[in-house]
Amino acid sequence: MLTVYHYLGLSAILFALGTYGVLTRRNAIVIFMCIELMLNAVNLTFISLSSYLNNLDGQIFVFFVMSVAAAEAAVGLALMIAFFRNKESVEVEDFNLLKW
Amino acid sequence: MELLFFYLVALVAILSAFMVVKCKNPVNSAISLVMTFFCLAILYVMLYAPFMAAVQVLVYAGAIMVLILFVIMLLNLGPEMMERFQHGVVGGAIVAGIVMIQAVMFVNRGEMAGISGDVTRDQVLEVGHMELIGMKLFTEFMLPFQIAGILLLIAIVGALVLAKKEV
Amino acid sequence: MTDHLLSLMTFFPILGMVLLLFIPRDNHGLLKSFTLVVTLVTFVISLPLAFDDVFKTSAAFHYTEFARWISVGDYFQMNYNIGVDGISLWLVLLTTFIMPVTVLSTWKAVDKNVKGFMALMLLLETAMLGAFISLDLFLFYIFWELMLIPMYFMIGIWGGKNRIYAAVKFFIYTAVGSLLMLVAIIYVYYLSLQSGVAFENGFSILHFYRLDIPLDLQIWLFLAFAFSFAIKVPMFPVHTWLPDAHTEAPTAGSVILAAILLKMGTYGYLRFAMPLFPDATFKFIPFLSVLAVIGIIYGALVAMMQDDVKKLVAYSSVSHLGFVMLGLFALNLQGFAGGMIQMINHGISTGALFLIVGFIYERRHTRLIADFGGLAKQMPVFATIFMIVTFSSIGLPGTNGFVGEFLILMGAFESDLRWFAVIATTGVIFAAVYMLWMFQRVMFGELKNPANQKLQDLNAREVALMMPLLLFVFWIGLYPNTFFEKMNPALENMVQQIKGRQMAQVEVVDTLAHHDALLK
Amino acid sequence: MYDKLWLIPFFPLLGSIINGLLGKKIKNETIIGGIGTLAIFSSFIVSVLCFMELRLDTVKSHQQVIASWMSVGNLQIEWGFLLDPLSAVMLLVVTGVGSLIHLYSIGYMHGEEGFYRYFSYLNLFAFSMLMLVLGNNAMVMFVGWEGVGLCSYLLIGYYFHKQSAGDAAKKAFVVNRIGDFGFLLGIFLLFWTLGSEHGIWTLNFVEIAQHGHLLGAGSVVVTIITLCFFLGATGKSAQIPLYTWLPDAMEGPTPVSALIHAATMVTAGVYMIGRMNGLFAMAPDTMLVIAIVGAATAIFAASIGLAQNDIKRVLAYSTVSQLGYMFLAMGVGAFTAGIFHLMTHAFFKACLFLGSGSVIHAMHHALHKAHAHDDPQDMRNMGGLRKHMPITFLTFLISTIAIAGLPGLSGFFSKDEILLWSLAGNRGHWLLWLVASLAAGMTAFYMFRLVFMTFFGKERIAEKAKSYLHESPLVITIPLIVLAVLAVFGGYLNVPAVLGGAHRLETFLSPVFGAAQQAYGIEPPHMSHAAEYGLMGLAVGIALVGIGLAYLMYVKNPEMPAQLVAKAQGLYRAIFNKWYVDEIYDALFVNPTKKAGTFLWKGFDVVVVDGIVNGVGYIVKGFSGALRLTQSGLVHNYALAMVVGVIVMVAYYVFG
Repeated sequence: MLTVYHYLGLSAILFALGTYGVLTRRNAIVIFMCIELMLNAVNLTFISLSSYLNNLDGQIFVFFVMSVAAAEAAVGLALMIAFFRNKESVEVEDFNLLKW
Repeated sequence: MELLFFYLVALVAILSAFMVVKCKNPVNSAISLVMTFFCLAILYVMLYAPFMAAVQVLVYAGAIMVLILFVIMLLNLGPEMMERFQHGVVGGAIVAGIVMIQAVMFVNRGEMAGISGDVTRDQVLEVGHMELIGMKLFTEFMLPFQIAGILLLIAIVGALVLAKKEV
Repeated sequence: MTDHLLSLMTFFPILGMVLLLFIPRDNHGLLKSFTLVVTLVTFVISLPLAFDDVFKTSAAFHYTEFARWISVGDYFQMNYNIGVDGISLWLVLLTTFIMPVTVLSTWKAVDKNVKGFMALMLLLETAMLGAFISLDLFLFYIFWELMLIPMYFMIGIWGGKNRIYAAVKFFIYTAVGSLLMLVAIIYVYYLSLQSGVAFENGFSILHFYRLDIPLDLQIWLFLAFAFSFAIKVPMFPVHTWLPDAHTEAPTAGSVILAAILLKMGTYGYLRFAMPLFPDATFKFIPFLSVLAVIGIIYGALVAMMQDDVKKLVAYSSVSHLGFVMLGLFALNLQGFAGGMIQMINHGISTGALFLIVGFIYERRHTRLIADFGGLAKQMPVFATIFMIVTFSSIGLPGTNGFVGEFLILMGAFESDLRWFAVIATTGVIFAAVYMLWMFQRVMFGELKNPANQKLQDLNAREVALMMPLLLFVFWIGLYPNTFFEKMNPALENMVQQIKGRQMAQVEVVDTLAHHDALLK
Repeated sequence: MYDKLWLIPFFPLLGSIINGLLGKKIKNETIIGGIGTLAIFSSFIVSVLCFMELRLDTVKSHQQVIASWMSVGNLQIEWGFLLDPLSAVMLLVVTGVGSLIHLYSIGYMHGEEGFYRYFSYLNLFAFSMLMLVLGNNAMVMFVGWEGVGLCSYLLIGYYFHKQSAGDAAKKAFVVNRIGDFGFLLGIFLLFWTLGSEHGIWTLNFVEIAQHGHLLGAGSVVVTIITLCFFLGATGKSAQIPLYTWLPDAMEGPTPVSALIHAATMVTAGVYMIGRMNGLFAMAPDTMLVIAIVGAATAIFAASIGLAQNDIKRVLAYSTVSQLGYMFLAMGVGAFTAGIFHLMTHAFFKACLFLGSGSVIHAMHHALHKAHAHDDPQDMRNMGGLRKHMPITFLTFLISTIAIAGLPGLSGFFSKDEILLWSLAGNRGHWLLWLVASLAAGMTAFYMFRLVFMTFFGKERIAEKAKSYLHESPLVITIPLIVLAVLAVFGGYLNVPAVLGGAHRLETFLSPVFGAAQQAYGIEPPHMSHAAEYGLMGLAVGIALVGIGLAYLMYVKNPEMPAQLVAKAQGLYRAIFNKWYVDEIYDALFVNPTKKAGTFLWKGFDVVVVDGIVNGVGYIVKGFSGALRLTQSGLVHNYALAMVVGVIVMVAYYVFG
């Protein structure tokens, strides 16, 4: 029998994979994609619980998460371009001006 | 049958997600991510949320991923950048593992205490998912909805300003 | 109209500020005149308060307004709860009165980013008025913090050479105190909920006044309030922000700082710290009175040796406010009335002194006493005005300073602070020493410095802005009853409130002791 | 007429305001001076009318309340005036002498820069002095008290471009403030004690006189109260230890010295004691202190006066000395004698100052014309002036005889009365008498030394200036003549019974002083007529010895002073340098205070308080300097920190 726990488990795995990516990758765009992955893992949790509880609120929330993700993508990628223009690189090690 | 199908889709999703993390070439990562998104869309359908699945495909797989791909292409990241594409693998794996274990334990120990609603799966099929979402979005969540619109507008303006040549 | 007089008065400057934003930034004349008009209108709006005879007989709050404002669930509520009584009345009027004068003084002094300066001035006026009329502690706190911001920028942007240091010092000093106060405010609210006051009343001080807080708690809460207000007053030894802030601030900033912001501290003691925690007040009065008296003498001695006129005036403020604090700690009508009138006096006299320093600074771009000398010959009108203000600051009978100091000392003498009063009276001598010595070095002697020989005497605008201040110097000096008759009922009530509570407390303790004895 | 009392201070105030505000526009010296003089003269007329009415009236105390001043709880203070014999006498002296000096000033200040300013201040002074005299409560008196201090400050500093004038003005005000400190404490203590212990919250003089006895004769509190008030009096009336400002105050224009620093303001202390005689009579200890201080001041100041060369300084020390006499009188309970001497002193000392002013005026004029730079006030530059200035000389001589106490002139009667009381009054003591008599001898000596050096002998003025010396104009000499006449006849107001007089002043003042004197056992001296005659003779003898010595040293044998000085170098230098009192005060009080101020500022404020404040800042800075190293700028580190944080938080919920 397919239960909500299956979905939650999958969500956990995807979230962990996203975390792993964020922590290990050097390319900012890939990190960005990993963040999207994490967001999607969370979305999956929302929708599965929403379906399980017969309550649409969770799905509405996903909707907003998506709009935030979209906004984030637009601004984040624009930042990436601006950064690349200055540094000829998108590696996060080069994003180190903001330090002591 | 349903369970089997779930496992299949889940396997694909996990594998493609792993590809996202592990591919040297960002383009490959992006394509893998699209795959993950599709898998999730399938799962949404299984969860009786067809509209969300559609939006998932449209927004994520469509809009966002295309944008990312465009940027990758635009920046034309050469292979020399992929030499050392990752670092701290072991540490990252450990931390991510802890996160996963914790999440699983959290789910196991926790109780379902959410507020149950009255939107049954039959109703979804009967009335239509889109209509239900729409009803909720334009009545109860009207204000957040508008704010989301403003957020997107600001994001557009922000992106324009940031990406302009001379800032 | 009168129902919302206070709100109108308080928020009119903000309205003006918003309109000000539409004036082109280069049109300095228009910006200044507009601000002047806004402050003048605010003053006119506040005038009905001065002529309202209700304060002569009633100690209660009038012109009250109430509106629910921020509520979180059923455990947090703060209200827009305002009103004036005989105590805040005069401070409100002092504020609305000083502001036009101050704006007028900026005519030539400020030419950098005039728009920003004027906007800050108006914002500051709203904040100050709001703080004086708040009957909700939380509302008070909001206005209290709001005052900090414009002042910080005024010092930091338009200040002198060392302005950043002064501004940061001012800000941090004050912020440290006010954060402690915030914690105490929240705790008092918690206590009021505990004791069954309905949460809808919010942080209403009228309800807080009736709380019966145990002494050990009172002590901590009082300390938090007292520390915060002591910094603002400023009392020795937390006064060192004042000389720096005053010296670096632009003239208008100094005037407002001296005339009104410092009064927040003393007003805070009178309105909040003492009546809210009367038992603790009694416990700490000896200690605080020592600080007040040290402040009087210390401020005077340090002022005496200053070589910068503005710094001298700043230290004299420490001395004068020591007097105010001593009056408040006397806990009787004379002391309170003296303290109140001295608050107004200090606003007028020291405000005028800062304006005067501003006048010569504008002309010579120096404030060092050594750079002057013999100005009386070159600037007779200035000399006359300066002299009147000097003597008002010294406390010559017939001018305002005397009435305040006399009543304060009289009040202190009639209370348990007799010896403090005796020591404080020597401050009267030192005041003459430092003020007259400064006056002599600046105004008397030969006109040696060639740069001083071409000094212009005051122009019509400058005389005009000093005139209202001089009027009040003599008014308060000769017929202070105008002010006393309206503040006395409220002050008397306040004395009763603080002292009455104390007596009740003693009674309870006594009966308990009696009870114990019976049991044995 | 009693309801017109307010007019008396009002006229000078009006004059002051008119001259102060419009004087610069008027410019015409005659009009400005006229306004000023007219103002005070109008007050004089009103005073005379009030006096006449009071003299015939059976009720001797009249109050007029103008308005309430401060009313705070039990403290109710009014702007009110009190007319009784004491204030009536003072009024006549102040307005009368004041009018003459105003008139004189028109001539003396002719051509000075800021002529209008001078008259404005002078009128303001008259106003304050009249408030002091007329005030019906201690507070209004205090207004006048400080007001005259202010005017004294303004007028001493009239030549403000001179450093010494500014210093002297400041010194006068500050020293007076020390006295005011005592006055204020006295007010507080009196008000509080009467109020809290006896329920009479008042500062009104009449009520104080009425209820003062409640404090208890000889009690500690009344002693302290009166001592506080007396401290105020020492400041204003230049007694030890606060006399040092008065000689310096001679930096002001000479008419100012005459009005403020001889005739009126400095006698305020005496008047104040007279006003509160009921309280003082109750405190014999205080009275003793007053008598001792008075006698000590009298001889101390006289000794300094012996060796001064500046004509005005001699007069200044003479004033201090004479004020000492008045305090001695008050101290031994001879209130009437004190007031009597106050009055006669006002006449002859004003005349002396104005005379010296006339001399200085002439000297200054002559030296100026001759382009000589000698000091016009130094008596060593004068000599033989009697030929050039006969009227000045004559009036000056009359006043000198009066102050020396030769029989027939006013000073004789008043001084004699004081000496009599100090020897034979029941609060007197023969030591006081001895000191006072010695001081009288010294007075005679230095006053005649002054006369001889100035008007007799050879003319020591620069040769070329001699021809410019001439008598002063009428506007100056008329006041001199009037004052000289008063100096002669003023004494006949209070001729003692032994000389066939009727003590008329004493009778007139008895409603004020009589009650207290009776109640607290202050008895007039009882002596046989023979003894009284003997005493008078002794006093006259002492004076004559002084005069003779002066004649011997400065007319007969002008080399003698130099020889004497050579013999007693140390003593002379000490006297010449005023016993180094100023230097001692500087070392004891002024410099330590300055040092304390500097230390508190640079040592405490900047180092300790700001050190702590800045120290906290540095500590925070140090910590943050260490902590900010964690801000590596590497995104991965931040991400890791975030994840670890999330792990910990979740762990808290899952396992906690």
